[in-house]
Amino acid sequence: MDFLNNFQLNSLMFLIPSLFMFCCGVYGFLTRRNMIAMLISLELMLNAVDMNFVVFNRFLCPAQMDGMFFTLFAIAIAAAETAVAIAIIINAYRIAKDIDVKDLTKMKF
Amino acid sequence: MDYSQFLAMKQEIGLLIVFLLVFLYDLFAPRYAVAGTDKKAVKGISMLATVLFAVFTAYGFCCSVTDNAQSVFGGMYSTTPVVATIKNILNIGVLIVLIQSMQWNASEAQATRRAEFYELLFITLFGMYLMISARHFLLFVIGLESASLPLAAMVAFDKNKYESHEAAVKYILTAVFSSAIFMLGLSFVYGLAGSLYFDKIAAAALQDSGLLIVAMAFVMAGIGFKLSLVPFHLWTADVYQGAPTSVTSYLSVISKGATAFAFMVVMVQVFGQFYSDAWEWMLYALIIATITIGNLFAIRQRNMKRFLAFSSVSQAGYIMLGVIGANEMSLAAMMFYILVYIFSNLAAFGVIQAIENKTGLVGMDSYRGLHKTNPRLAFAMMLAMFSLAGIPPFAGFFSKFFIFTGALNQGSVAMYVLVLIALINTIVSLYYYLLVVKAMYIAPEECEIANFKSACSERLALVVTVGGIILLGIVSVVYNSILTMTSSPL
Amino acid sequence: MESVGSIIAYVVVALAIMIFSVLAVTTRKILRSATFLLFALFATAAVYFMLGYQFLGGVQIAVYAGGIVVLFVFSILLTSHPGDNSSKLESKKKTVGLIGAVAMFAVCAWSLISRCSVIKNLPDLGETQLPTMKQIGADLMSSGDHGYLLPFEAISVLLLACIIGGIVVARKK
Amino acid sequence: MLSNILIYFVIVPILMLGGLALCRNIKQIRAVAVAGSLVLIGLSVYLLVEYIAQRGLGADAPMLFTGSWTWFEALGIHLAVGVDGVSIAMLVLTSIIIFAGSFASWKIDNPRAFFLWLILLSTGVYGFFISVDLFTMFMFYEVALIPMYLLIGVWGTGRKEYSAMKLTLMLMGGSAFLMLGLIGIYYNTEMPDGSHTWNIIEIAHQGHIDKGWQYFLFPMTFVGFGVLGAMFPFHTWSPDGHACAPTAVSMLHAGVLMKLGGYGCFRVAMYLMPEAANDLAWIFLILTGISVVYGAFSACVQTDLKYINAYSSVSHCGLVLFAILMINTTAMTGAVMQMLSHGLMTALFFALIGMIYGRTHTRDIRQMGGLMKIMPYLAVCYVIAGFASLGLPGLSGFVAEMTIFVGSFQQGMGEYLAGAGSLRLVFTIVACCSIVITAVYILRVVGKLLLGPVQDKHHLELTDATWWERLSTVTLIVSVAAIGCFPNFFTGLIRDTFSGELFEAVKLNMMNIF
Amino acid sequence: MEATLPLLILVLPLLMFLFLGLFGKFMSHKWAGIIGTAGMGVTMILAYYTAYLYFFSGNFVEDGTRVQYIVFNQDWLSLWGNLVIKLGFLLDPISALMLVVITTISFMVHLYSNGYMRDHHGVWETGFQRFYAFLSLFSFSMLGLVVATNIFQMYIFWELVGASSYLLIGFYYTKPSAVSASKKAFIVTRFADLGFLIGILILSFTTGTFDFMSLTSTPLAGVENTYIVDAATATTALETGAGQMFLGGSLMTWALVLIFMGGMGKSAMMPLHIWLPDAMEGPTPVSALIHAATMVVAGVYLVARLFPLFMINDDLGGAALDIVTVVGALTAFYAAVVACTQLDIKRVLAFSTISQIAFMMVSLGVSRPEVHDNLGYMASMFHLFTHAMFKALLFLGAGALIHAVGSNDYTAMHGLRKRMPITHITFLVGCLAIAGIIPFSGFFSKDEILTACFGNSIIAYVWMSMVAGLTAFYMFRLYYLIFWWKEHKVHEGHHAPKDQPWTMTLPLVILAIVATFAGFVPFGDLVTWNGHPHHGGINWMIASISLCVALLAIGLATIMYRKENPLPERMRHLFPNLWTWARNRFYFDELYMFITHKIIFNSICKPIAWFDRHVIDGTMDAFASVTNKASYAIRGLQSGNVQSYVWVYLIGAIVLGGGTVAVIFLFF
Repeated sequence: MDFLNNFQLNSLMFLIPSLFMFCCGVYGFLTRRNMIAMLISLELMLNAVDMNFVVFNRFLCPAQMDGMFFTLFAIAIAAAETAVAIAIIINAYRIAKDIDVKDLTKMKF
Repeated sequence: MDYSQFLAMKQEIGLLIVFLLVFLYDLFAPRYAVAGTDKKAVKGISMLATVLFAVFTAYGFCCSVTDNAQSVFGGMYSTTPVVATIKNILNIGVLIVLIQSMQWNASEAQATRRAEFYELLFITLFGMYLMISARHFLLFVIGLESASLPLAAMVAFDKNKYESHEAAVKYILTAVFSSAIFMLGLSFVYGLAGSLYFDKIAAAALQDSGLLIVAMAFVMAGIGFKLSLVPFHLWTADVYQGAPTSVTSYLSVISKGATAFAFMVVMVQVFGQFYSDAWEWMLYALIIATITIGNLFAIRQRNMKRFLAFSSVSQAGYIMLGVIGANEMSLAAMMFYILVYIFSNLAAFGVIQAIENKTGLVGMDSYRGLHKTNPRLAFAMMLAMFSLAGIPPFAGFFSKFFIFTGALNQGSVAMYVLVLIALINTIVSLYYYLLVVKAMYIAPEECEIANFKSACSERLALVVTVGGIILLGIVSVVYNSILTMTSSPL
Repeated sequence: MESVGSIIAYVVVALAIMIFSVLAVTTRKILRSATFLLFALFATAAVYFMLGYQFLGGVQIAVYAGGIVVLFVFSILLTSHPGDNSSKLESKKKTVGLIGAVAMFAVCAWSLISRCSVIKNLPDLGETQLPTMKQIGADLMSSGDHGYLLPFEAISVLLLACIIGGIVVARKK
Repeated sequence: MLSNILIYFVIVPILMLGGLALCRNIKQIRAVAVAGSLVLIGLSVYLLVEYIAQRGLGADAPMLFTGSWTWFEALGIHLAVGVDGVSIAMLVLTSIIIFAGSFASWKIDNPRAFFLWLILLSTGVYGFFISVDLFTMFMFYEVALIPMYLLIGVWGTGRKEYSAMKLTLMLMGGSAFLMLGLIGIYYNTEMPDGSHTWNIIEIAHQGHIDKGWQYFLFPMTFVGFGVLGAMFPFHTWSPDGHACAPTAVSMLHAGVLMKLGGYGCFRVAMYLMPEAANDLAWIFLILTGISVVYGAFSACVQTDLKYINAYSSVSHCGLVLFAILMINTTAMTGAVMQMLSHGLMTALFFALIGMIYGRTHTRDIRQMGGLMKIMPYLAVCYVIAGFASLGLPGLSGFVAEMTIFVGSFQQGMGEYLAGAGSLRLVFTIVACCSIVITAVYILRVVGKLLLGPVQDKHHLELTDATWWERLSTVTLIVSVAAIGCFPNFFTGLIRDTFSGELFEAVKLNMMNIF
Repeated sequence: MEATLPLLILVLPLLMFLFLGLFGKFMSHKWAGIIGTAGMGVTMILAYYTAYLYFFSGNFVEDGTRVQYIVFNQDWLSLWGNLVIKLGFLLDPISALMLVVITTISFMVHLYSNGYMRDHHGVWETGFQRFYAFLSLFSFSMLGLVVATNIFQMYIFWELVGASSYLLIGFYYTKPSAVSASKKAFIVTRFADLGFLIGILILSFTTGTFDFMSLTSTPLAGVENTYIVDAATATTALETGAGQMFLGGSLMTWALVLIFMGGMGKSAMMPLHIWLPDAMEGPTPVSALIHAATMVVAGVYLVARLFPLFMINDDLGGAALDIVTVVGALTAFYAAVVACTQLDIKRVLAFSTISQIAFMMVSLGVSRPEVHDNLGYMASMFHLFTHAMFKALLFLGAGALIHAVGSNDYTAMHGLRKRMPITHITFLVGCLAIAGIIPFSGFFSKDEILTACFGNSIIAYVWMSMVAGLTAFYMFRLYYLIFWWKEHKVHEGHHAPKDQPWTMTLPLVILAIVATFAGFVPFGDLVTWNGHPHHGGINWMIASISLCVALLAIGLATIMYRKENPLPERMRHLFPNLWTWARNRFYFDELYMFITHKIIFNSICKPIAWFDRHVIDGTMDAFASVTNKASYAIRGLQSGNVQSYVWVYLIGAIVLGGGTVAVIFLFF
């Protein structure tokens, strides 16, 4: 039980999962073809960032609450982003009758 | 709580008042006075917004003359003569954009969202103000998002055009992705420095580390996205092409100009201290890539808007030369460059818009022989191209020369190499700018664009921009006064 | 030394974050994807609670889980028919995505690990030092150092803009 | 500001631009062009007389009529003007060619636009020659370049789009190097008070440029200007560009614009960075030496009249740069004489080619012949131009070439006997050989084009020169002959520059290195 | 002496040129001819007067020496240091002599052309005014050349005579052969002038002066207006210059040889002679003036002008003078042999001219102070004088024949002695003079040349005597073929050949008289290398030998050519190769054709032009096409797919960050 006895939560233990989450988001964004799925991936990324801020705030500089407030605002921003993005995607869906990102490649080169 | 601190934000407050007036007019004026295509409706809202903004612009100039540097909200927001100047420069650009867009706004397609165009535009401008004045990353992010999210909606404004929606989707997806990356970088910075205030980060005396550089790279990527620096530029062409031309011109000059300044502030005030000049080397690589790749893409374009998109990518690289110089002189040169770039690019977009409104044509091939049918438009376009290419005696030459002079102030060999690469790239850019001139003046074919009389507003905008192109450089007062401003601290 | 409970809690939360993230981006059913996102968000909220930011955790659940995910679900239902599976991914695309994600992870993780100053144990704080609701409220309305009045006002403008933008885009006519 | 006569060299063309914009018909346009160019000739002659008078009264400043008005204060940029004999010679040359060019384009299409661009071009040229501030100089330099694109592209013939683009891009490529060089010069000047300056006179007198930097900046500026001076291997814009350009543009371009290159090479590159010039001269001596014979040999086998003349320009302008690199008073005086001579002579050539082309609609010498019989006036003028080109005494070419050869030979032989290498000597002799090759291609053209039986029966119906064509050519021929017959007047004017105080300072540097 | 008079000599022809050139076409042919001739007549009188003053007034003799006198000397172009090109008028024995010769022949030609330049019906040639203008231009240039005070002035007028020669050879510009002949003449002489120019450059470098009087260092004092030479300076300069070596020869030798190269070109010395026979495409009076009497002797004049330098060079062991001798001797023989086989009457005369000029060259080449006090120099000038007279006579006679018959080919002539008696007699006089039969002028001058040769070396003497014999032979071959043999029938509608109008016969008669008696001019008193009168009579021993040789040759010619007989044919079969080679002028033209066309045009010019178009221009175009290709190649970056955009973005950010980290950690 030494391991358990010496176990201490450190920042890396939270940073790595959050980073993992971010990278999952990246993967999803790069591979999903459904635009809403891409948005979902983006939410993962933003969420990971929020978590980063909180973790840094709590572990490294708990005296001030910059990180927490950033996260607070970032959540609001994320909501706004999602709203606008979904509006645009639904709009595009109305025009293209499709939600596959692959079909949105009329303009290129 | 000291609400009097809001009084320091004269320009933001003024802008919000303009926004609110338009908003309220939109809300409470009778529907027929805003929507529809009859003259009154068309004129009402556009004139109101434009005139109000013109008044506001004038007011902004008055502020900048009288105001001193001020830092409020615990150092979160700061305004200085330099900052006021760049805001004024942006205001001028926005005013021209507004005048140019009047004709488009009068069109039937715009009937139901005339006011929203102005409202969104003012809010994005507000966001840019915040970006420029922010001295705390939270405010900066809010500004950045305000400057880009409503823009996505504006890009999608053209209901009837498929490209508009495709562009909007591309824009919003990449923009959010970019802001995620940007905020990840910020989180690392926060983790290292423990604060989000610019001055505190700079004062944190951080140890050199890979994390810091990676964070810097992400921050650069996030801002570079809005500036369309290569390789963060790929959205640019599609969005510029798809968006309504008024929005494109707004994106290409105002958004770019504001971000360039903000970028400079972030780099100089926050990262300037770290690693002595790591950020300069990163920017160095970005500049070379931006100028070169932007040029290479621009060569092949046949759509005027797409063509100008790549041209503006390459121009962003030149603007960045002012950042990398990192001294007063290059700061002034950069601001001057932005001003001149606003005029030159808006002249080009003014012509494109005039023609597009009339005929719907945006292909370079449609411009063949334009000087026979519409000599004045062709002439304005040619001057714009010359100015963008940096041909004297037009303003573009001066701005380019000054920005190179500023960049070389350091005197390091690397800078000479960079400027040489940039200069060689001006040859390539000259080539494609001349392609437009060639199409208009040299191509022997009959022009598919018949002679037409452009609207008053369009002509007014063109006169202003062409006047600017001719005079801005020669009349040295402009540059000299900008330089006077920049000799005070940021 | 941590209590066994907190260790278990940590392990569960960390695993949940990772597993649900992976599932959210790999499942072929879009609605499930949204659900896994919801779980991942809950796990994140759990982290916030663990670290003592109850208010933030509450906001996370309310805004994300209650607002955004519902928005997703609505839009999914609007744009796709239930039971639709997204087609299987081409391996090339998968590889490209993996390269991007792994590179990102490698670079960031390496720089995090190599930077010792970021790796710190949880500082032991008294109850008083954790942000209370009151303090949060005061800071939000403060205009001084570390006061967030200005961002608070600014984001209101942003939200207004997004409302206008969303309406303009989504409006039929 | 307006009390300085030099400013009027820029103001008058700008007024002309305004006048052209107001013109209603072709007659008014012609009137503006002719009146303006007459005023310019008058101004140049007045300036010449005044200059000589002032020198006669003992004015010994390196430049006279100087004036300097702050423009961009923080960057130290001034609108600084001043002239010495060389600039005056160039101004006179420009005025004459613009005058002749106006008449040569009497019947051009769309005259308003044509003259607008032409005058803009000449504004640039005048501005360049009067400036002593590197920035303004460079600005005017580029002002002079860009109208070429439209002038060739719109009014040209043949592969005009390609040629116009090539010419513009290559010249602008040169000016890219130039811009870097000029900014570099600015930053490496060190005035007594520690500031930098763009002013040529000040740099030459006080702001000594660090030698290490000179090695970088000299090639930059020399190549930059050298491209316009058609230095091998950057000359290829010249044949295509000239071949496609309309008459007056070819005249102005070969006659004046290419001189900007030579003038710049000496006024900026050589003047400001004598040490590097001295050490690196060998590279450019080889290139320009090659230019001289290479252009001449290439001209021997061309069949298009304009190509022949363009290659001949490569050869002659190569000689200009070659002579400048000799770094001695005589050769450099010769270089300026060669600029004058080549400017007038080649303008005459291009005017005549344009006139012949306007009648026969071909420039291929294989399709023409016996024109002497059909259009004796033009043919005789052509022969005179040819004689000037191959250096017949009494015409300008001889004077210039002989001055150059004597100067170069003295320098080269002196160096050789002093054991300082035989490069200058060898290349002088190589350059001398060009007089034979020049004779070959000139006489080949004269023989095929003008003499012999009439090739094409249709040509028999063609008419001889009209009055405006005669006026244009006579102006040039008289100038060519004037230089050829009274060279001492011109060399005396020019020599001041190379033997004056400024040049002495430069030479002093040179001797130290030797 | 007033400067006005000599100045007029120069200016008058120039004015005539400008006047006739600019306004000629507004006046009638007749008046153009009259004005031109009158102008030249006045010039001639002025020249005579000047020469008279110089030789006989006694003003120009100091201590028994004829001085060099500079009438005026105007700065024209200042070059390096003291190197100034001046335009001036130098009066000394040889320039005075040349003034006389040039104006005389020129006047005769002007007069003669009034008749020659119209056809049998009296219709004037087109371009008659132009012809007179060019003649005046030539006269001006040639006069300027001979009175040059410095070598650069000489070079200037040297070029001008070349140009006027070009214009006159190409007078019939619609005739392709005339055009190419004129071109050839100009280019070959230009090539030679290149040598001349470099020679001048070397000479002026070593001596620091262009001035003849400084160069030749003949110090004279006391005479008003005389150029006072700093002999010491010049001599020092010469000696230092002579001592400096360059590529195996002293600078001075190089200079003199190169200058002589210029002379070779103008005077048609082998191997630069090829232009002269072709130059006969010009009108015959032009041949008489330029290509027989005046311009072609400019080379001889040049060597004579610089003769003191050559002497110094010889003293210092330089080879310049020997080179002159060898080139002259070879040319004399070569030309004489070729002349024996030519068909074209003017070509025979042309080769004869080459041969005779070579005589003068040899004469200068063998001239040494120790050999009869530079008799060769005097003989050379003497021969120049007499040759000018009799060769002009021969050419004008030939012109009359050609004009009468309408062909250059003497097979078309035959038996004209009765139909054209005046021409016959005068031509015969010319032949006798050139053959060196006593008492005709050629006898005296040729005798002195041979004496000079004899004094120098026996080989030169024998060689030149042989050439003299050949001269007599081919001249009489020509004479018999033209005037004897059986007359051709006159075809219907053709005019029978007859003597020409007085404008043409008068010059013949005058020149015949001069050619007969010119030998009695006391040349030794007038023209010598140092201005001292030269005393020495005819060397009768040598004179009688050469007379015998000449008579033998004439006899042989009489046997072979007096009547149509198979003898020439047999001779020809005796030496078939020699004959073919000689007939084809030893294939010099073909050799030059090969060099110019195959080597210079095809192997230098064309490759260079190709190189320019394809390599240099290709490189520039390659920049453009590479840019375009690169632009095309990277277009995939902008694939239109937002995911690929983001991927690029992501990788860009990672590389930017990770790359910088890697670079910093690895290298710093």
